[in-house]
Amino acid sequence: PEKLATFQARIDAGDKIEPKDWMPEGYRKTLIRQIGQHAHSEIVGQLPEGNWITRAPTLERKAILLAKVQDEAGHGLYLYCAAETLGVTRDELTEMLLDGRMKYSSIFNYPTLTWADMGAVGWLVDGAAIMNQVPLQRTSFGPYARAMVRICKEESFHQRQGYDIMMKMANGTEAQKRMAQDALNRMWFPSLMMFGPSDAESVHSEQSMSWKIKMNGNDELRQKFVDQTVPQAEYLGLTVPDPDLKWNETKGGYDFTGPDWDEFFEVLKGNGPCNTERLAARNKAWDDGAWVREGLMAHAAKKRSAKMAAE
Amino acid sequence: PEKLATFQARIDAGDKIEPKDWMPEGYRKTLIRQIGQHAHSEIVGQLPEGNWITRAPTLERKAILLAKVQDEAGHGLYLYCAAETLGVTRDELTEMLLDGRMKYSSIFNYPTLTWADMGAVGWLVDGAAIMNQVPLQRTSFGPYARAMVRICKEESFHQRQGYDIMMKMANGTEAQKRMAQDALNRMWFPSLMMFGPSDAESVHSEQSMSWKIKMNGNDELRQKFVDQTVPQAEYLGLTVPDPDLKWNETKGGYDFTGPDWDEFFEVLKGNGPCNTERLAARNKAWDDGAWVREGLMAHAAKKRSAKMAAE
Amino acid sequence: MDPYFEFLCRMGDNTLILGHRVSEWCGHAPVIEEDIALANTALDLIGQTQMWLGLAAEVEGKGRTADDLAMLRDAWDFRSALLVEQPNGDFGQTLMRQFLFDAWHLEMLKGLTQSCEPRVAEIAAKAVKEVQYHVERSSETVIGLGDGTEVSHDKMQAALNLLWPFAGELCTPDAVDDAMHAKGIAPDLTTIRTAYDTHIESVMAEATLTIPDSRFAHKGGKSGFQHSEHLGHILTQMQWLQRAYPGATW
Amino acid sequence: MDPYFEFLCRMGDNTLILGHRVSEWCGHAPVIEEDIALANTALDLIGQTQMWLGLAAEVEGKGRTADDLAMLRDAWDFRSALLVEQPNGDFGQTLMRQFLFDAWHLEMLKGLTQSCEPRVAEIAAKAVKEVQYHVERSSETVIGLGDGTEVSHDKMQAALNLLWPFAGELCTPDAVDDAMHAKGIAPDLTTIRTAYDTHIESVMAEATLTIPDSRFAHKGGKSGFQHSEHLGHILTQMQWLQRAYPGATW
Repeated sequence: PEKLATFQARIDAGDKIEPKDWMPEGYRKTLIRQIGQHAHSEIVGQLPEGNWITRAPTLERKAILLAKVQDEAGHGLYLYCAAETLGVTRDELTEMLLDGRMKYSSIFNYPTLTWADMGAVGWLVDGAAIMNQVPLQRTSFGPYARAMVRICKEESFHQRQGYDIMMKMANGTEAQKRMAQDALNRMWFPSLMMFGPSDAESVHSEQSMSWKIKMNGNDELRQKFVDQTVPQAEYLGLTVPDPDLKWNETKGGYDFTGPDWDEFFEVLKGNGPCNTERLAARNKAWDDGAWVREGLMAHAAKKRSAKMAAE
Repeated sequence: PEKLATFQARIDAGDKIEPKDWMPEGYRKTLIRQIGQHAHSEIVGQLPEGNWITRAPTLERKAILLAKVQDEAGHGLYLYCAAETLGVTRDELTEMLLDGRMKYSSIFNYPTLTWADMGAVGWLVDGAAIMNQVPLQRTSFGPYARAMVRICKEESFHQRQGYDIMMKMANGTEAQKRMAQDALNRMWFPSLMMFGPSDAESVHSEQSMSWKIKMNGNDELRQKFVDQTVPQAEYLGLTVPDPDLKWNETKGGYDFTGPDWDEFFEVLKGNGPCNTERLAARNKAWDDGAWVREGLMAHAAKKRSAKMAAE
Repeated sequence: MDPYFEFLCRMGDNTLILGHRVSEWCGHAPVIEEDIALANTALDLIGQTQMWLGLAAEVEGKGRTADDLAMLRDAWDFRSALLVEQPNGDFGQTLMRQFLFDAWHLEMLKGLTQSCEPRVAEIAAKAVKEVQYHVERSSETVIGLGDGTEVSHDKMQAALNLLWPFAGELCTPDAVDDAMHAKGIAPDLTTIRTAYDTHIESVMAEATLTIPDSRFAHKGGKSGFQHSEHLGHILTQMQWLQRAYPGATW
Repeated sequence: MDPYFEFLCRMGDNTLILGHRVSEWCGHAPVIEEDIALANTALDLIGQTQMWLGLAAEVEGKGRTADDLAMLRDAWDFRSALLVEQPNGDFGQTLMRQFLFDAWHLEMLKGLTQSCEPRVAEIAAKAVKEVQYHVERSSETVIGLGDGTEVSHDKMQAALNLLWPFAGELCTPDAVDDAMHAKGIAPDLTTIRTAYDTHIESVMAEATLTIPDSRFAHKGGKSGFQHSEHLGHILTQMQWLQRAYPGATW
């Protein structure tokens, strides 16, 4: 309990906790879950965008999308490394993803159906992610905070690229405009879900806030996202698919319809449009890759022993 | 030897040999090889055309192509049945195809690269096949001759459909004309190969002729094919890719360049453009289907024993 | 949005997309008899597509043809159910998908033979004979493989588990279905569901397969709101030539 | 037929098609590091495509762009070698294909840095650095898997057997190659073949893999006479959007 008080005092003072520092088990567990889920989200998040790489409309767009998906894999890698400092291996985390014990962001259980989705994912999904992640650059756990700094920089680049795609579509042919609107129609509510359930119903929140693992309330961030995004949609000439959306002068923000939380919980339960496919794809990649990982390890072992014999 | 003389006399008299009749081992073996290869050709022949079913340009063309490929599987089935009357099972023949002991027509080792190939396959490949097969309706082995009657009827229907595709292409846009010419350029010499090497170099021919398993010489049929096909190409406004092609008044037929027999023998050896893929596709179909065949057999056995128990 | 046009697109897009999927098997089936049967099923479905989309194009009255609808719409304008868009998987999965569709298709077509629209009734009368045969074959195969070896049983159970959440969409009425029923063009989907459930239950019982204990049903295919990612890939193949050579005659 | 244009298309189509193939792996590699590396390779190849096809379009002088060449030619106008069109297969097959290509690509680009055409030399100088890295990676992986477990060794040997007949086309000169060499634009392919063979032999020896005892080489890709059936399927995906929405800006 004394240790605990010192620990909390350090956090309150804005110190960073480093891997070798003492930390409560709950702090460690919560962080492993949170960082792990975040890492898994980056990895699974390759799939919906990867779906359009081979169909990108120009060489330039193909290159940009490839670079983006590559960045996502890179983010996954940093985050697994950050999680590993807490005493869990990447393989352990991976297995928990693959057998469903750990989750990833529910947004990646939605399909990408047109090229405009590549715009909408960048604009809305990365937009929402940044909104969640920017405060985490100040999170109390050092490796996580540092990973977030790097990730946020790249994510905001991705978001601008996504918005640029939307601009081209919204200023394009009739079909392109329709495509852009259709993407917004499908992605809007799932993006709002990315902030999680209303604070009232959110578990773990209070403790996480005091540990500075979670920096803001879900509703607060969701409001901020809506306030930022609606004018962007207007600028694109697109209509946010919420007839009740309107500016509220008093609160200085928009009133808006919340997402369908039943749908959200169905997606969490595995009933999203693409849960099965996403997990199947990752499981297949892992299973099909087993001989590769084993082969490369065997070769590395041979080289090590040859080197030792030579010394 | 007496039996042999009677046998040959029956053949010379135009009798049909039936499965239960006595026949020389060589006759049986040659027929198994020939009918088996023919059956395999129908089965493997599904693949190059199957390659374009999902890309057929109209619903009508898709339906016609599906019907054609279905007919080919049907031909394979009759022919395996005809071969089975000679005391070999379909599974034995299939295994010999799959491990390379038995061949199929070398033409199916060429790729289908544009929609015009669906026309050219029908026009040239089915055309050459018919030229080979029409005389076989009079072959000495009853089940084979009867299978040929049915097959030839359908093949000539396919050939007309193929020619119809070529007509549409040749009378179509510039791109379609170019597509049609490109298909003829690629398919012409492989079609000439379908009649086999020059008679001078052909093995087994003489015995097969006297047994009426083979009815005509390779060169004779090839000449007939060229004489029939060149005017059809002219009618389409296409150029046969043979600069030395010209009408020879004296012989009443065309002089033409023979195919590249080195290429032919490479294809037979397995070095055609698609040999590996075709065999891999058939092997995969067979291997992947094992559990299905076993499952259905197990179910049939359960039903039989349930029925017996009930009786 | 004209619900009658929507409805006809649903019928035709289902047969088009399923026909495409089934045709992917050509030359790759476990035995020749199955190659023939699958090609035959695909052929029937494409033939039905010509009738449904042909009527849809007429009803729309914008001078489009069945081929235009098949070859020149993008994914969002398709009205195929999610079930028929699902990949073939192994042979068992293909046949399970086929049975789950055929059983619905049969009941639907039976109902449509009573349509107040004579053209609809006529198409249904023609199609129902073919589909009667499809469902016989697919149910026999599901039973044979379900009640076959342990391996085949497990594969069929996995296929059922995978595809079950896509079956519900076919029988869940929405505004279009309600409008069609109200006008006497199409039967009541809730009635169809009863017959469908009974049929599925009896076949699965014989196949010794367990229907998942969930009524959760994916949606978004027949409304067009949210198709599967698969549909777009199907279209890249299916529409290639028409897109690459616009206006050509084939 | 302008051999210079043909030659530039060969360079650009090889990188385009191989880049496409490699990009199919995104999100499906055996470990994250490989996901990153494969995406990086694809990215380099697409970047090189922009340069080669950009120059090809300029040389052609018909107002086409690199994107037009990539997105609006049909298969017969492509000049990619058969090797790069081959399917990914498993990870080992993909890396074997990559190594067989990279080893040629490196020698070719080294030669092209000496081109009398400054634009060609410039592109080659840029690309050669990237490809130096590609070949390091692919040869290391081929060695690691060839000399790994028995399973990985057998898979790599199967991959080599499968792909070997497609390697020869890269080094077999034809009229276009001869013209390019004569003009001092490109190196002599027979010289490249010597360096290529040496490189392949040393890597395969280290990988404990046996090079098939046959010099048989498929041809028809780089001449465009007879591509593989795979190319057409690649194009249905790659060109989909440009074909479906002609003239749109993305």
